[in-house]
Amino acid sequence: MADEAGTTESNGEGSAETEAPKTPPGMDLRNLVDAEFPGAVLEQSAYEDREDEVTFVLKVDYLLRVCEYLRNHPAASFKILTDLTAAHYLENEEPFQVIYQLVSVDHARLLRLKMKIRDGQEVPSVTEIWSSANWMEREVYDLFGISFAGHPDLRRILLPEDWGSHPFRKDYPLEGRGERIYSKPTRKESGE
Amino acid sequence: MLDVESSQRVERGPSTVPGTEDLVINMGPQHPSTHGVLRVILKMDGETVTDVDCDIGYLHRGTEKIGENITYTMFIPYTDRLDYIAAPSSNLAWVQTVESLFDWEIPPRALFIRSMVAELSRIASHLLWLATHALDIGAMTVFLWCFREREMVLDLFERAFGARLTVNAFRLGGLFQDVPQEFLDDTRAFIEIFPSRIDDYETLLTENRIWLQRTQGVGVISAEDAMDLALTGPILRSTGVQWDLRRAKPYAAYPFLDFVVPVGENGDVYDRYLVRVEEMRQSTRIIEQCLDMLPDGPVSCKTPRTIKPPAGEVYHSIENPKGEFGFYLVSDGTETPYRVRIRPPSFINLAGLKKLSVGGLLADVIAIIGSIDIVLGECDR
Amino acid sequence: MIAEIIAATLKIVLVLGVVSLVVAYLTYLERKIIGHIQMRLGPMRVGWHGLLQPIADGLKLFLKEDIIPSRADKIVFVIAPIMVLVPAFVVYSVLPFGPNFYITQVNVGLFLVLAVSSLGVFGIVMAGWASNSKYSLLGALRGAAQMLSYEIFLGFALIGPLMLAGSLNLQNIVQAQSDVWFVFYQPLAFIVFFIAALAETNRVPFDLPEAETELVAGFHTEYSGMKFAFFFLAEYANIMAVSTVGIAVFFGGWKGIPGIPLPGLVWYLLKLGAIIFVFIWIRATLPRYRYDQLMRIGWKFMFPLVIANIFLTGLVKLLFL
Amino acid sequence: MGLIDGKLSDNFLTTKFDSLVAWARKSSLWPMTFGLACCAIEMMASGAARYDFDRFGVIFRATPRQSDVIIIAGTVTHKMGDAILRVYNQMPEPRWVIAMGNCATCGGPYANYAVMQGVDEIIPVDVYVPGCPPRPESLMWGVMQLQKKIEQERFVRKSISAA
Amino acid sequence: MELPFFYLFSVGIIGASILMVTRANVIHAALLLVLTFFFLSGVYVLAGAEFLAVVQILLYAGGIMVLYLFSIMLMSVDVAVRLRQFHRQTIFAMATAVLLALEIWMVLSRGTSYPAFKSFGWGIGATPGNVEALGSVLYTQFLFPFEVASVLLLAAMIGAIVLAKRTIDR
Repeated sequence: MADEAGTTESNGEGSAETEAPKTPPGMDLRNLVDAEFPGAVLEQSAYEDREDEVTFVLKVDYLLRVCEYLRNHPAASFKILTDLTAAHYLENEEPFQVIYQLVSVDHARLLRLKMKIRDGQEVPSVTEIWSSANWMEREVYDLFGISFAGHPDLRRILLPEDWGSHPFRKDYPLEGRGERIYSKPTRKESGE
Repeated sequence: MLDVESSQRVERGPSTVPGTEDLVINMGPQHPSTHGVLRVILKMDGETVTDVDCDIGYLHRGTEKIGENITYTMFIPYTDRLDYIAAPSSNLAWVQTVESLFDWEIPPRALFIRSMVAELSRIASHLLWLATHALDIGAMTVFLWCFREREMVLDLFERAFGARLTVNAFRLGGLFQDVPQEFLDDTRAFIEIFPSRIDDYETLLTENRIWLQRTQGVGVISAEDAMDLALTGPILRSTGVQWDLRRAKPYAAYPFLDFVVPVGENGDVYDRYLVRVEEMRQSTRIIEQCLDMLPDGPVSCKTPRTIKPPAGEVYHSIENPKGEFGFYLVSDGTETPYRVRIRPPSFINLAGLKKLSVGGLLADVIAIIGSIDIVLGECDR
Repeated sequence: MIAEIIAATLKIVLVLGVVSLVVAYLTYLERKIIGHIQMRLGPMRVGWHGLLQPIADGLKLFLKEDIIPSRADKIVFVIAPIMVLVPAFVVYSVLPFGPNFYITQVNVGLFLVLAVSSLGVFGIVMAGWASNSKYSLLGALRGAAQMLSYEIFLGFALIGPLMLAGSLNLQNIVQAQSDVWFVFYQPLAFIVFFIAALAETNRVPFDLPEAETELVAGFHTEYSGMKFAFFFLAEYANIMAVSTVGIAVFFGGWKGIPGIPLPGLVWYLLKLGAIIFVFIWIRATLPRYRYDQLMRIGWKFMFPLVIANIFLTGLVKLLFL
Repeated sequence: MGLIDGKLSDNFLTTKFDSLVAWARKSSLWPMTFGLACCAIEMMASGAARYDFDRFGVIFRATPRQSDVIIIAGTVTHKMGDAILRVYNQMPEPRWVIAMGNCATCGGPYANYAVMQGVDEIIPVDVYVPGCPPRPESLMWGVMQLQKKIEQERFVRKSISAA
Repeated sequence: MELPFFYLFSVGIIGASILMVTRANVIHAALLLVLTFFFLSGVYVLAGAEFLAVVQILLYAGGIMVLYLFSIMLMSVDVAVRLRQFHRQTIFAMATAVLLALEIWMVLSRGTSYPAFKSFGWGIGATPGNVEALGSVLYTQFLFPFEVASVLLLAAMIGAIVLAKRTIDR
């Protein structure tokens, strides 16, 4: 399914390139990143060539450097990490995508960064760059089971500590009734 | 309520020497001023807060997962129950996100009604915020006055959409049906009364010495820190950053409307209060303009019977009363979304609580939680 | 001798009975007045206009299960509500309600009132500590600090009028105001007295020990049923007592405005009603102070004020009287 | 009072006493402020000026020790279940439960892994109030139903099944 | 009429004091101390010193003891309960007790004829509990000791503030 999504997107982009000579949106940022970190951006796309939907697929190794660069470079100035989430594409070779949604208040523009990772692969934490990533990475860890290396406090956030599984994976059933039988309250958090 | 460990000995550090150590206080998940089922664990030295940890998820209802299993239209009522205090705003975010996958032309009448209802919901939300915030600080009468006006807004919703709270206001492609003329008349009557009612609240609070002492200089955050924490909405604006998605990325009828984005200076609880009160006044202005400019015509464009958007992914966010409320939506070309991600303003704003409240007093934490204006439905999803 | 004892007992029973009933109806009055200020009706269904509401509340609380938390200090937990209620009622033994309507007269009357009412704080501290809950403990700590401090201002505020009256006997103080009420001679003292009275009785804006939105119910969080009713009764009994002291010292007690022939008791009740209305009105209007602000107001503003007031009164008395 | 609870037979005195007790209890129902989700907002509206629960003698208490009825207003998740049970156990007898809204009644629209399908899985419910969320009028109806139920309760008399 | 009350109060004082020193729980001990003050003020009332009785309750019970409780509550009572209560100071304690008993016996046997008592103006005794008389004696005959005590207390207060302030600044 995800492949479908991916291919249609890149197809759309490709057709736009061949039919019209205009540059695809986000080229300025792409050039900016490419100049500093060649090879960091694996793919570039935008839904229906919209300025606000520009998406870079990054190489995992480059994530921290690119993020810091995009945050501090005056031409980009993505001061806000407004959203951090993940998606699970069960059939893909790299089934998980971690998605970073950046906002630049100075330039009033959006940028989406994306990483494709294998199951069990660790992702570097961006909490050092944007504090807001703290809770959102915890949430992704909680619901998808993706670990973030270097996160200061990687615990479950929404589900109880003893849940044991990651419900937002596509192989997890929606109605999981009976999976977690109601148990007596645990008191480990009270320090007793 | 009683915290979960309420009948336990006061917790001490591992030391066996009698002395004054940090006191661990556990507020919630059912505490009168955590606004729902938030649990806050405070470490305190006397009355001073030294560490804050939030335990959320007590209202985690798996809405995103549900969204991946039902159709685009069926998901609209679930968005009501995210930010249930301003349900039409959540509806608007969802329908606009789905519509952005298509190239539909939404009729202008629908756009104006959407903006108008979204502003009404902003007023309803801010009223509830003001009511509970004032109640937390101990001003009881403001609570009941705000609810009086909130009831008027809810009556308007009921007149237009048939429900008070979870209104299910919009449909993909426009509205379900046109709003009745009485709704428009009543709205006009409401916005004529409402500014004077805001004055009433301000009489009780804005220059009240106790209110000033409780809110000024409390929970201060700088613009830089606020952006670092991705705080949005009135909290970000109270630090002086003029970032309002209605302006920055205009949607619905906002490009045609004239309004001011109020900003604060100090980024404290009091500035957040002022920003929100001013936003209520601006909302009144917007509604008035919408009523004046409301065009005639259809309220919905032609939409296919089954909504099957092309494959692709979009992120669309709007200015919810609480901050940036958005959806990241992946469509795989079928009738159900592949991935629905809700960008929750309360969740992300609440993450800033620690930064805002460490070093303050217990009573300050209460005021700060109130000033963040969280709603757990959308925080936990 | 025996006749005296019987008479005294009758007086005590009468005063206590009336006070308990009035106190119970104070809760009704509070709900009604706040209701109307907030544009609603308050109790309406239980009896005519909800008049039986306090009785239903009391009866229900009396029949409620009485929980003693398993980890509480049982003896102290049980004694605490009694320690709050008893001082609240003992105070009435020396308060003047009318020219001949009082239980007894003591020549250190006002002093006794202060001493006994200062004991109420023990109940709060004991309750908070014995409940073994953090909210209760914090409420108790706040209560102890607050009541201890404000007791001082309350006492000092009364010294000015006392210097004018030249007696500690409450009946004598009332008699001393035959011409002019002391509130006109001692406005500063009255303001401080009233603020301190609000704090002493844990009323808004100083209701920190039981701040509902911060500490759930403060020191009485763990109390249920009858024991909770004791705290509730004591709070309102204290309000009435402190109002009565205020009336006696600043508003001429049971003395009326000359020319209007009404019995002393009626005058007293009229003044009491007015003061209690202000108490409730304040509750409906003002937000709550923060703990450190409360202390700052007390020690940095009110304390110098009362000292200055005493000094001034002494000076005026020395020079002109 | 434990000595005579439910031991006496029906006669003029006991019936009058029981009805007095029932009157006191139904006239002074203090709910605990237990808002969980959307329904909590309607519950707050019920306490506010237009609907004014205080008319029935209903005032919200913050601590379970001093409340008679717990209104479960909103979705109960498994994570919250522990806390609800604890709060319920802290309430003194006699205590009642109102399940407000579809979520507390049966899970409502949230049939999934995180949500308990009705609060009656963990605590006994006296009155179910339907709606999503129920209007304040509905909640008021629920409180009145509970009052009717309390009217029929027996205090010192033997229960019907025992008699 | 007064005698039974006197015995009641005396037994109360002794009983509460013994209980107080034997309690392991500091809070209980503090509360028993308050009870002792109560009985003591009862004795004062019987002796005609109403003013003193009221002061006893107002200052000791209502003021100082609340502060005691306040500071005790901030500490770990649980730990203190487990500490060893009786120390090996029996001989020292016994000696002190004997000395004290001797002193009391001397006072009681000599009565008011003891020279030290003569220097006090016993004129107050004529009108027991009279605040005015107490005040005038305090501000005339005993003005100097009274002022010395005031200055001492002031110095102590300032010292306490300085000490507390230093720990905060640090």
